[in-house]
Amino acid sequence: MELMILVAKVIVALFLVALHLAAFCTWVERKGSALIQDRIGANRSAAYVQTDNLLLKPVAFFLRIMGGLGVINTLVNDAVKAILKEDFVPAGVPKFVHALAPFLAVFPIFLAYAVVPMAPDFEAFGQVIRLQVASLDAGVLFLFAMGSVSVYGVAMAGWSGNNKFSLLGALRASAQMISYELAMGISLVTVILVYGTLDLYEMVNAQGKLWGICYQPLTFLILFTVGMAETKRGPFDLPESESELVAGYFTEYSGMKFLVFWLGEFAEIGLFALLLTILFFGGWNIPFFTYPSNHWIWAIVGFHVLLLKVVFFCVLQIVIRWTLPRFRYDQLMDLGWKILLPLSMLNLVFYAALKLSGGIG
Amino acid sequence: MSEFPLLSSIVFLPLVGAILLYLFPGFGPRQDPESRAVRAFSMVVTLITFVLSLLLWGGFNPQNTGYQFVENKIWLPSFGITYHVGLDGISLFLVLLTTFLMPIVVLASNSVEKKVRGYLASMLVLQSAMLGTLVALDMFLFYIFWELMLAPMYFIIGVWGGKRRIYAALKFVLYTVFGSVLMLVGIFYLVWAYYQQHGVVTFGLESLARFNGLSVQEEVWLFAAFALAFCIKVPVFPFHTWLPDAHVEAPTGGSVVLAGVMLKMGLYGLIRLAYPLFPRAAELFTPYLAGLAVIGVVYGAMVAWAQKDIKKLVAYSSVSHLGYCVLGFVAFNTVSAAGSIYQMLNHGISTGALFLLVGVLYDRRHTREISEYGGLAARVPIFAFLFLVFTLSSIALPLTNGFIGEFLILAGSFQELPGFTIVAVAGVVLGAVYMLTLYMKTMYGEIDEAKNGALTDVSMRELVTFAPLLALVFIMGIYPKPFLNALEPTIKNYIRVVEERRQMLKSSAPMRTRQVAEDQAADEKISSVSDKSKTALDALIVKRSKV
Amino acid sequence: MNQAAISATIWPIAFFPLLGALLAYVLGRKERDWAGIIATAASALSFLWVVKLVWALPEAHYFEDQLFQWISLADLKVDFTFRVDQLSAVMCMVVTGVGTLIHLYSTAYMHEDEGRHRFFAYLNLFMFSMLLLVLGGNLMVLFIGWEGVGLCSYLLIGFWFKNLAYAAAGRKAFVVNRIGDAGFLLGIFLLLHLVGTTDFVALQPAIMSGNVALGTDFYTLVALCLFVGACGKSAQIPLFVWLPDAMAGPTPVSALIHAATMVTAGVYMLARMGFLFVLAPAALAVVLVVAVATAFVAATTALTQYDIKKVLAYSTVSQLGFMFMAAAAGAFWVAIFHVVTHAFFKACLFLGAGSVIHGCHHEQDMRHMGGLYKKMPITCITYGVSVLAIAGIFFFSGYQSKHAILGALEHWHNPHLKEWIEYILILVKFTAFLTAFYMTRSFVMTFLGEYRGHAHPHESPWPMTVPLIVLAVLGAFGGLALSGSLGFSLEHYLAALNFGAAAEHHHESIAAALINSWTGLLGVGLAFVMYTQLKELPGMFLRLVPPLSKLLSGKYYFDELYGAIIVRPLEGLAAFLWKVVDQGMIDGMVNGTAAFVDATGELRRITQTGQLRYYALMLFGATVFFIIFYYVL
Amino acid sequence: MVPITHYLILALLMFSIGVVGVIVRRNAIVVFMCIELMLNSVNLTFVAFSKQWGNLDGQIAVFFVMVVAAAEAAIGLAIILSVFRAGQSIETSDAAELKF
Amino acid sequence: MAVTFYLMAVLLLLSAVAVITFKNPIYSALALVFNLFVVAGLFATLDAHFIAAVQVVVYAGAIMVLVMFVLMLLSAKLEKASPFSPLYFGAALICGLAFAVTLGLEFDSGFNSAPPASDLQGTVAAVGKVLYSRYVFPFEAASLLLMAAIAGAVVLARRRYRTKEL
Repeated sequence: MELMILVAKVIVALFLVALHLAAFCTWVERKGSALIQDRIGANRSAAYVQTDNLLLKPVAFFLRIMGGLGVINTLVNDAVKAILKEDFVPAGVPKFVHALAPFLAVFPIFLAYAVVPMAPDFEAFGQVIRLQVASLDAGVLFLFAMGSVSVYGVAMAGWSGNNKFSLLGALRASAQMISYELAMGISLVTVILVYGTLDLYEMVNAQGKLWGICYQPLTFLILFTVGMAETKRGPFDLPESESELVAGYFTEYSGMKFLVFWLGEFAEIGLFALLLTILFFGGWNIPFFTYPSNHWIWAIVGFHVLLLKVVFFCVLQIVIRWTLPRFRYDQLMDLGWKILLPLSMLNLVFYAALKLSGGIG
Repeated sequence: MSEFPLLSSIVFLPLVGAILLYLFPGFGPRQDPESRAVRAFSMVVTLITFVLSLLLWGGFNPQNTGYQFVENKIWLPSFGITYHVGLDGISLFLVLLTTFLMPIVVLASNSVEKKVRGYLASMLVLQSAMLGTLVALDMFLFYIFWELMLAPMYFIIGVWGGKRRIYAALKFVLYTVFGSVLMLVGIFYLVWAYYQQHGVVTFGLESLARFNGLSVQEEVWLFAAFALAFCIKVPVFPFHTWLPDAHVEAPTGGSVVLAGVMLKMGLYGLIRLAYPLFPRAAELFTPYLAGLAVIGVVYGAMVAWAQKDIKKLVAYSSVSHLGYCVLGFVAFNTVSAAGSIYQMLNHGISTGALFLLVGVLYDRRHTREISEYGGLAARVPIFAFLFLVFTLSSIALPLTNGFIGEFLILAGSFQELPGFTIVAVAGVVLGAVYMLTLYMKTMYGEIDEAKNGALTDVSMRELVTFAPLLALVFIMGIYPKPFLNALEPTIKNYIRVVEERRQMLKSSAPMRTRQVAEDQAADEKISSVSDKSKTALDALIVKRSKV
Repeated sequence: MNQAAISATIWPIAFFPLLGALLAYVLGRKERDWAGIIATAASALSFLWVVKLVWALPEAHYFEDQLFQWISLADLKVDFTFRVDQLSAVMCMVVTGVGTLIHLYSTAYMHEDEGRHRFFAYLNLFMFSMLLLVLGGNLMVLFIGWEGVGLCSYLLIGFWFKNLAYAAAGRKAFVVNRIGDAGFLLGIFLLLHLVGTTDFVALQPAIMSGNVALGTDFYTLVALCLFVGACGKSAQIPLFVWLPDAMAGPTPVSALIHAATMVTAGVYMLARMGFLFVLAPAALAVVLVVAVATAFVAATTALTQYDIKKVLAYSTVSQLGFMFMAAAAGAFWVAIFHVVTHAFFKACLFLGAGSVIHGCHHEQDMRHMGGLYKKMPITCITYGVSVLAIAGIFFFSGYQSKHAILGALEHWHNPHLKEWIEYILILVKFTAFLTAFYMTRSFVMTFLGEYRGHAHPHESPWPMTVPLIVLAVLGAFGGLALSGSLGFSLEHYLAALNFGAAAEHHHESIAAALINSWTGLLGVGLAFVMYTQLKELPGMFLRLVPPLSKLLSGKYYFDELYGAIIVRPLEGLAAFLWKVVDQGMIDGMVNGTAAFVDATGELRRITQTGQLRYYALMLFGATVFFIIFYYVL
Repeated sequence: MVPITHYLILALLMFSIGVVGVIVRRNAIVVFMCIELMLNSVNLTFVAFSKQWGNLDGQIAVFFVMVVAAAEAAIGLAIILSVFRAGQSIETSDAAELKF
Repeated sequence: MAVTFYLMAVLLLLSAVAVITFKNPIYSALALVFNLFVVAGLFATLDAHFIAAVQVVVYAGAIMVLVMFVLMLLSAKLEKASPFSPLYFGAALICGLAFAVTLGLEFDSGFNSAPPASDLQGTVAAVGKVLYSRYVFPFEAASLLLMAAIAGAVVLARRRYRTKEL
């Protein structure tokens, strides 16, 4: 029974949330960018699906709609293409590392999903179930650890490409991630300080009355910015800046391995959205509404409320990505070291003082 | 205690001066400020120090046999270390000698051409260290100043010295440090022993000098450790070979300070520390010290005779003269001890002046070989006159200062150690031999026009340098009374105290024996507990030395 | 000195020459001729002051002038005191009187010398020191003068310092004197140690009262120590070698310092400390032996010398021996008597020699002289008178003093040497004969016969001849004047010097006196005959016994002997100590230690590979080793 | 429950491996990493003992070890970089001269 | 529980050996990262959760990233392969074995009498409490150390513009 529940949790976290989020993000990326750039975007796949079978007609219609919206393209075409494509490995690279890198890039991200609570506790099968794969009491720390570990994939990918572009990309990536990790760590400490717990579930519960964003907007801003940088996206995509480094650290990747990077990146977007939601936007909480019981219905409701918020943040990130121009590298570093780090420190001191004076908590 | 800290201001004024010297505005970041300004400033500092030290003499009460101008401040209380300074008749004159010589040294620094600022700063630091050593009444303070003397001297020899300056500087430092490290061990042992008995950690000289818990054997070892440090500094006969090298290589001012003051520190240490602390051991060591001193007298004179380098000759003459001083002190008699201190002053003046004279020659001819000179008396009569006077002072002609010191030493020590004294009297003859030989070979004979024809006589500045020394030679030779009057009560009291302590220690059994036995028992207990204590690892653990 | 003290102003006596020395040097640098005038004036003033004091000196009293306390420490107290008693008075008279004459003489003698301001400054400084010596109220002040005269002697011998040999002679004089001084110092220490004072007034009763329960051995020891000092100063065997060399100085210096005054300081000191010496008969016996030996050796050496000053120098040494003989016999007044007469005639002789040298353009070899009586009559006559005086011919002063010496020796009552005194007397008489002989020889060679030189001798100017005449007169009649014949008896004047040994005094007839001076007459006559008539005879004598002649002309090879057994071994030892002991052994050990550390450092440097992993291995290996050692073994 | 001895022996083995690595390897960075191995083995013993004796001091020690390791990494790597810049090598055997 | 430990132990040792045997330092670094994760796991088995997390964050997340960074920065230029030195290898092996065996035996016998493991939980709160009370001074010192390290690293690694290298 226990095992069953665990497997179910994993399925929910990994497939229902992570993969779906990744897929959704991909779609938004494709179609949304087209929208932003005032072009049509992917709309050809399944656009001409016709069937004579009446029974299948609605399906075909649905497929056409989906194709027109670019969903088919994103979900099927790209995947099939990637899977079928030759797995090209450049000459003279350490094959093992080359193969390992994408998975190392993705693995911590998905692992991180394990500690994120997705819904309010509910009763089923005669016990209270928390929709959280691993209920660590130091969940934030785990998240942080995983975030910092994900550098390895990038670094190894860049190095094993045996390509100057990829190496440079990897170097940029690792430097960037380490730099921003500092501000992230300190901001997380601020959050922990404010809520007085490391448990994400507790944090969500703490926001039952008032969302965190209301009394720690600066922390949110910092974490949001850092999150963008950690995902190496948006204006922070120096490691893969196509105009300079072809494709940065995954220049030498193609096919399935490329897809895995792709997936990981979007999973990371989702993860950050999830994190921000949980830390600042009350998780599954709805303003002025308290879940009346721990019936499983309410869990489903809560789950979807959460997802809604997460989707909003995913879209927000993608919109920013397609809106803002890329930083210069020194600007990137300046922002990390000279603005965000001191700012987060001051922020920490401020909240610590507040806490000491009894202003919060 | 609340009055003006005269002694501290004298000690630290030169140090402050040295620091200020480095704040002197220069021309550009790295250049020396104009050397005249630097010299003038140093001159002012040393002169103020001298004037202040004259105040010391003025305020000194010779009838008070204790320490005067005492300042006692807690410094490092957890180690019982205090900033304790004071002055008695013995140190008074050595302080005066130091402050008196320094303006002269500064005045003679004109021959230093490179890095004048550094040179003078070193000199000022050196002065502070020497003065500090002379007035320190805390063993730790004493040791700090004692070691502080080395660094500036090292630089003075090593930077502004002659051709083999590095060798000489290194030799000087290694020699001296070798001795003083042993002394440091001795100090710590003494403090430890004191702590064992009284349960108080103190480095205070006055407390330790009343400590009576040492066995004779301990005293002997400690005395040996102290005496070695001091004997090297003096230097007493077999430890003297650093001296000629250091003197020859040092610049003129360095030699003057070295001979004038630093050598005295050794004997001063013997007087201030070794004898009062270990009176029984001192008595046991007296024949050896006296023997070495007498050997030093004769040996130094003989070797000086054989020298071909003027400075080396004067350096060896220092060995001989300091031999007298040591003899006078170890004879331990009011007359001889006073003579010994008097002779230290004399030696500072006359040998200092001789080094200055050699410096004058060296500035002009850049050689110190005796054979390079000859017949100078005809060319530079005033120089020859000065040289003659200081030579005579050095060989103790009556009515010069040298005679008083030498006479007192010999007359006094004759009463205690007649045998040694008779040998030492031979030094009187030998002194005349080597000094007059030097004088003859440099000043008399036909002048070599090619070499020395262009020599100029002493300049006005040099004359001003020598004038005070010249005056003192005669003042101290003709009317030594003010000096001796100030010295006498202190020395009488000093000798009385040491003798009484010696008697007291001899009559009482060492009180620490019980303690020592307990320690030994404890040690044995520890060693029997562990089976593995017989291993080499155990040997690594430094065992508490068993007495 | 159980006499009464009278306070008086004595210091100007010494002060005038000191001031003169300073002025002569300072002003003389500007104008050379002033130096001589100033110095002579200073000396003359000093002399006048002495005369004034001596005139006023009552019998059995002494003048005292306590200037200041020189050294005062614990029980060691030394006052800077001047005293004028009869002994000092006599010495002062001689020093300042003869000194003034010689100053006067020098103004002419040195008038061409560039450095005469120095010369006169030194000369006055010497006067100052000598006066300190004789005026000093205790041994310490005496010692100041004692060393001071040594210094001035050194400076004046090396006056012509451009000649390194002269300078070396000065150094030799100083060093040999210093050896004596060392002995003197030891004597002072002994006295200080056992009696506690060096003041003569306090010392004499302390010693003579016998309160110092130390016995004869102590007196002997002190006396011998002091005598060593006297030997050095007064050129007695074995320390006499410096005096002949001292002739390197200008001749007036020889006259003043090395004949009339300084060399007699030893005799003065003996007389001063006579109360001590009479208690130490053994020491007196030593003094006698040394004195006789010195007198004889010097006299024989003088026989073969050709340098006129050397002859005089050896004669001085010999005469000093005579003085010490008197002292040894306990007849201190006799010694002083001879000091005085000797000062007269020897100064005259030296000045005469100086006049000759001056006249012959610095020729000193008698073989290049001769026949000067025509050219320099005054010099010749004064010299001749002095020769007769020194030869001891009756009524010249030398006779009086020498006769007194012989008389004193005949009354030798010292338990030591009692059985030898007869033979000693014979030797002394023979020496007296030799004295007459060689002095006549020098006179004859210089003034008689034909001129053998190449210069153009001329009589000296008046400042030189006047002192000669004065001194010759004194030399001729001084002895008689002092011996009581004219109402003034030096013996009575110096009665304080009679320490129980009352010398028998008897007036003698002229005939007896002439007979008594037979040794002198014989010597003079023999020499006169030999060097004027039988000119081959001296050479024949010398050829008869070649070793003897060689020994004599080689001056008994004292210099060579000292060189071989003392100076050169010491030089060698010095070089050995420096090169071998100091540089080789001591410094060798020090540098050896350094080299050893260096070498072992080099050795261990091999292990310092700079390889990190090597260090790590060593570190770890050692750790493992100790762990195994600790846990396993 | 696993006995503490096993943790200790594990740490010991890891430490030995680290030491061997330090000795055998010449690449400065690898040496550095071997040192990290050793540090970690010690950390392991700290934590093991902490658990054994119910005392958090061991974990605190680990914390400080990590701080030191971090500082060491920063400085050590900077040194390695400058060594490399000077000698174009990070072989420890090439840096045996102590000066460049 | 025991199985986890032994599994981890084997992984730990294997990765440790890998660190010192891989020729390519990048592989060594990767092996070390893995090793560090295993150590973190071992910490977790000892209920030191906070330390485990910090182990990952600091060691794996920061230190090793730095190492990798430097390795990658230099790797292009690191062509020289270290020649194998059997002497050092042998000596080191012997020493290592002796060390391990001796101390292992000693540990084996030495800690049998150790008390049973406590139920100490190394939670953030527990560690924090100790850290900020008893160890607050060392903690501050550690911060100073880090500060110095940062400054030192910057100074050391900065390219020298002023003094041109000779």
